[in-house]
Amino acid sequence: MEQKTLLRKKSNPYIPKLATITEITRENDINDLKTFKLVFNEKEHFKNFDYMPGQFAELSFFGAGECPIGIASSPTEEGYLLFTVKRVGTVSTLLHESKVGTTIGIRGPFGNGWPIEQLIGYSIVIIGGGFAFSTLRSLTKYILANRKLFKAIVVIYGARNPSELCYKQDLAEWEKSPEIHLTTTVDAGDKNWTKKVGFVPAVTKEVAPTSKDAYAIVCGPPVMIKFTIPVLTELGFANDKILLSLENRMKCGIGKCGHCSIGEKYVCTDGPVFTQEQLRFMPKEY
Amino acid sequence: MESLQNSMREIVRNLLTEHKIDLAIGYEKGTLPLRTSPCFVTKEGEIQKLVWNSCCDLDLTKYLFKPENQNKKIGIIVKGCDARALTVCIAEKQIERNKTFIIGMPCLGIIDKKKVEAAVAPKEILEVKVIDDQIIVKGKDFERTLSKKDYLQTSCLACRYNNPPIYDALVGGKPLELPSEIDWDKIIAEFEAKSPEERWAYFSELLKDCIKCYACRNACPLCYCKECFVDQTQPQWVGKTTDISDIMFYHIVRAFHVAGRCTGCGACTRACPMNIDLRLLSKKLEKIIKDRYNLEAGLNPEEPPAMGAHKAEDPQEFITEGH
Amino acid sequence: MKEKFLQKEQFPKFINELMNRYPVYAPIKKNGFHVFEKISSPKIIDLEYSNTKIPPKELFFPRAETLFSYAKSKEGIDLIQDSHPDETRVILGIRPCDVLSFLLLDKFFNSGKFQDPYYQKRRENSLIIGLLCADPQSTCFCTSTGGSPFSEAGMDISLTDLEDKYLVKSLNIKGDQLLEQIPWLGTASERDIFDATRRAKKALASIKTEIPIEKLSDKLEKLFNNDAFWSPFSQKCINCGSCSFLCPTCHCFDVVDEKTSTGGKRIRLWDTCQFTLFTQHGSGHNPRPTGKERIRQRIMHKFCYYPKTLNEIGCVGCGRCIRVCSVNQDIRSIFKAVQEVEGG
Amino acid sequence: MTTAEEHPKPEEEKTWEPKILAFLCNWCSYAGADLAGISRIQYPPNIRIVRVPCSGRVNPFYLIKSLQAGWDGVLVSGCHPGDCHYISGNLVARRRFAIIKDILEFMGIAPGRLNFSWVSAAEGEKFSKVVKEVVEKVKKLGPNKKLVKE
Repeated sequence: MEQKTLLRKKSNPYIPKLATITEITRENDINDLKTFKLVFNEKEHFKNFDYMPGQFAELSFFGAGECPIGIASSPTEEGYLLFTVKRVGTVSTLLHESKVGTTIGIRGPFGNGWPIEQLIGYSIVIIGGGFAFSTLRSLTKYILANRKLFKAIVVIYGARNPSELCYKQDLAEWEKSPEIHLTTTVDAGDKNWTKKVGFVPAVTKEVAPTSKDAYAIVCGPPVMIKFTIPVLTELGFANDKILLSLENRMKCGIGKCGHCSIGEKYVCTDGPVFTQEQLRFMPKEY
Repeated sequence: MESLQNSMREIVRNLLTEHKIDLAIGYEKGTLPLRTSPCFVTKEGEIQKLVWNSCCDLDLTKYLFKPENQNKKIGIIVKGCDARALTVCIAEKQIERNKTFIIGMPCLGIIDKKKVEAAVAPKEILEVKVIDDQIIVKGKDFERTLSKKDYLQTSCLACRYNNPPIYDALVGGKPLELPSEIDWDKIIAEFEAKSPEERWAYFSELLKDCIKCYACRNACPLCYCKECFVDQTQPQWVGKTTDISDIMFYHIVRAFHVAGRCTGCGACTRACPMNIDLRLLSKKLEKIIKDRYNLEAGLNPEEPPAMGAHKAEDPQEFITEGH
Repeated sequence: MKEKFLQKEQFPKFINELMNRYPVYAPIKKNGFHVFEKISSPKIIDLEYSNTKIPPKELFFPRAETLFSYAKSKEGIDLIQDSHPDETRVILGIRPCDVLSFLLLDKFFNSGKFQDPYYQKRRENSLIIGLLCADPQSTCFCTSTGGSPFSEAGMDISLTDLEDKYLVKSLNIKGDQLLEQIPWLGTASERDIFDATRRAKKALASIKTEIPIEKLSDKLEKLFNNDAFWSPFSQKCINCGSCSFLCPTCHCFDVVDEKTSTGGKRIRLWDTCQFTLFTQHGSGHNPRPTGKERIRQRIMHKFCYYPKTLNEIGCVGCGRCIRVCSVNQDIRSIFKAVQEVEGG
Repeated sequence: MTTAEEHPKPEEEKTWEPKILAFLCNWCSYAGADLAGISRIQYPPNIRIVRVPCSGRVNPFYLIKSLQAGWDGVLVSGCHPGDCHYISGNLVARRRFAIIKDILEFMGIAPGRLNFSWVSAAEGEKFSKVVKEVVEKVKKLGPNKKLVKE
């Protein structure tokens, strides 16, 4: 009776698709941040994995479990997915210890993602801190690939020190690009650092992006968000023009397990992107 | 009972009005027959809520660990068993003796609601009166009188400390006669005479209903760890599944963690929604500690717990010599 | 045609006929309480019961369930899904409140962007023979949550205990088809139906708890940040999981991987919002750090968030949480307090 | 104390060899095992060694987890009383071991699955004898079936 059948492409949202790590990029000096390039074992899974910037996926390390990770690649980068993972828990530690060629599982894409359609025709101010920049990288890449649809693009990206800034290659490109106004800042520089030193909220104030026809998109550690929001308000951003991405403990990713609930919302299906306006009416359980 | 209840309330009243305590933790009438519920009294006007009867089964020591009760001077109502658990917590430096005012109650045994419920099942109990040695149980279309001594908690039947070993005030004042005893040594010896297979089968059968709600842990006055081994994830020692092996793992480690500390108050058994009774194991633990190290938990707040101490001459008959 | 009767002495025969065709799950008494189990003989069924200890949600959403297994091979990893048995099963003797909990769980598991294939499959494969409730307990409050001791919603067939016999009522086509297979059942008389109606009225009248549920959701929402309101309840609670584990409508789960030398499996297990770990982030930050937030979550989820998202109260009024709580935290006291706050 | 049920079936008996996990204190028993090796003293190859800084480092979890993972027996070995590098780690270990052993045996784990010994760095000969004794004991008991997670 308990016949075992090999999985077909039946759409069971709990079953991951197999993928292989094809490249691992070390992102920082202390080596607790790595970007993994993943390729589905069956090419057709890319077709079914139709995602937008800001969405996340559940990465499986078989035998240890899953963890939700924001997708760092942009849908415009085809043939692979990027995930930047910080070594924190069991699964992320095992991912960090894996080598190129390791098989892992991917479920997704999950979550609402950044509301691209809503952003069309607006200026975009992207403010990120630390490794939370991952889905912002995806967004920036995506916007640059569809540059004509948007007005000014301002990116403010801060980290504790120069080594903690992720995606250095992309940053170097953006720095040269006339399409985008990038400001990088660090809390503490080193002897090679010639750019800004200062916290993100202060730098945002200094850069003072216009709030006219603009959306601010903020992703970073809670303390950065706490102090950046008032700056944005001061610059004239209305609460419904400030977008944030939440993180909560998550298991299923599909709104069933209950872990990530905040009030009647589930971060995994109703979020992770919320406007500051929405958050004002939600319990502070994140 | 009534006079005990009155003296208890009087003591609490004095403590509160003289500002010797900020909070008194006792019992209030439950919403169901045979139940009482913890009661938190901070004002004189609430003292009438405090009750004392033979259904005051909870071990209130647990509440001293609640975050909201830190840094408060607390008066706590304890029975003999509760006081022993409290003594262990004091000996382990988890509760500050000088911030705790211990109001000891003389205990004549607590009624086991599960036993009474089972006696009239499947009928529902709607009203219970306890008059002296009798429990009068009423339901929709029945009334039965039960003899209290047949429906006491199993832990009470073997209780040797029905007066608290430590207290700041003792209600009633004089020691009570001990209730009838269960001979646990005999029960343990009989169990040990069985084969390992039979014993393993007994525990497997007993534990297979465990739903891992951890009520036993959460009700235990000695399970005060900020992070329980169950919740540790790196590494995760205890499998979380309902596989019997994982269930056993949890209960074995929990037993180990309360070895030499467990006072047999029965809080775990009472809290278990699945009626799992692991008392045989906890009594065996008590016996192991007594036999090996001649220690008994919860009698002396100055004495370090058995597992926190060692002696050069500790028995070691189990050593493999390699002959 | 649809209303039949079954003499109690023929009950074993009835069950045997069912068992010849389907696996049958029914309440049996074990260790002093009742549970639903697959039965091996009609003799072990015990319908003289108020309700089971473990709610029958377990039949659709088991305590532990393998989502899939995997095997390691030279080529990498093979995923294997254990196929669930396709055969139809009969679940007999469920109380109306618990059947209503299935309708609630249906709404949750089968709605939204994603559906739960495991739950769905089991639901599709089950025939529900309910047992109407002639003698509700003092802790029952199903009438306040949209149910009733004689509610037949969600059942395929209902049974009413009429002392010496059962009134057997088919409620839909699945029920009709099942009863057609047992042609020897007698047709119920007007008298039987009259008796059943009398019993229903009596049962209804015996439920004393009334919870004014209208506006409960709004009132709770306003009370969310009112610490003084929640603290008497959180003070008592020891944050064990018994109320939610034994709640017929609680459906949160944890997912864990189990490793063996050759592969492993991914399992989901019942979980509860009462545990610290339920919301704790990898960083150690906990959005619901103390018992106060956690007990509030349980109440809010059932009586505020549920009505908002699914337009239903997330409770069927079975009273299990009241009976099972070791510190006698009574959910009815919470309702009462909500009313009093507003009144005062 | 053991019953027939714990014995392996005759055909299994021929091929089955017990697997024993040994937690050896770095300062004594581990060196003792080393000495046994250097001195070419023979002992059964059934043990796998985990080096621990002190027998007091052996959390009872390790013992239960070993059985759960399918090891047929466990050995904990530390310095003789009075010789502990950390003064009294071995005495702490002794109490812990006694309790967990008593609990498990009470519950039905056969005596002989859990073993404890004192072996100093100079006792290569003794180490080999201890291992022989433990292996023989566990062999008699047969494969560990209890607590093993499938």
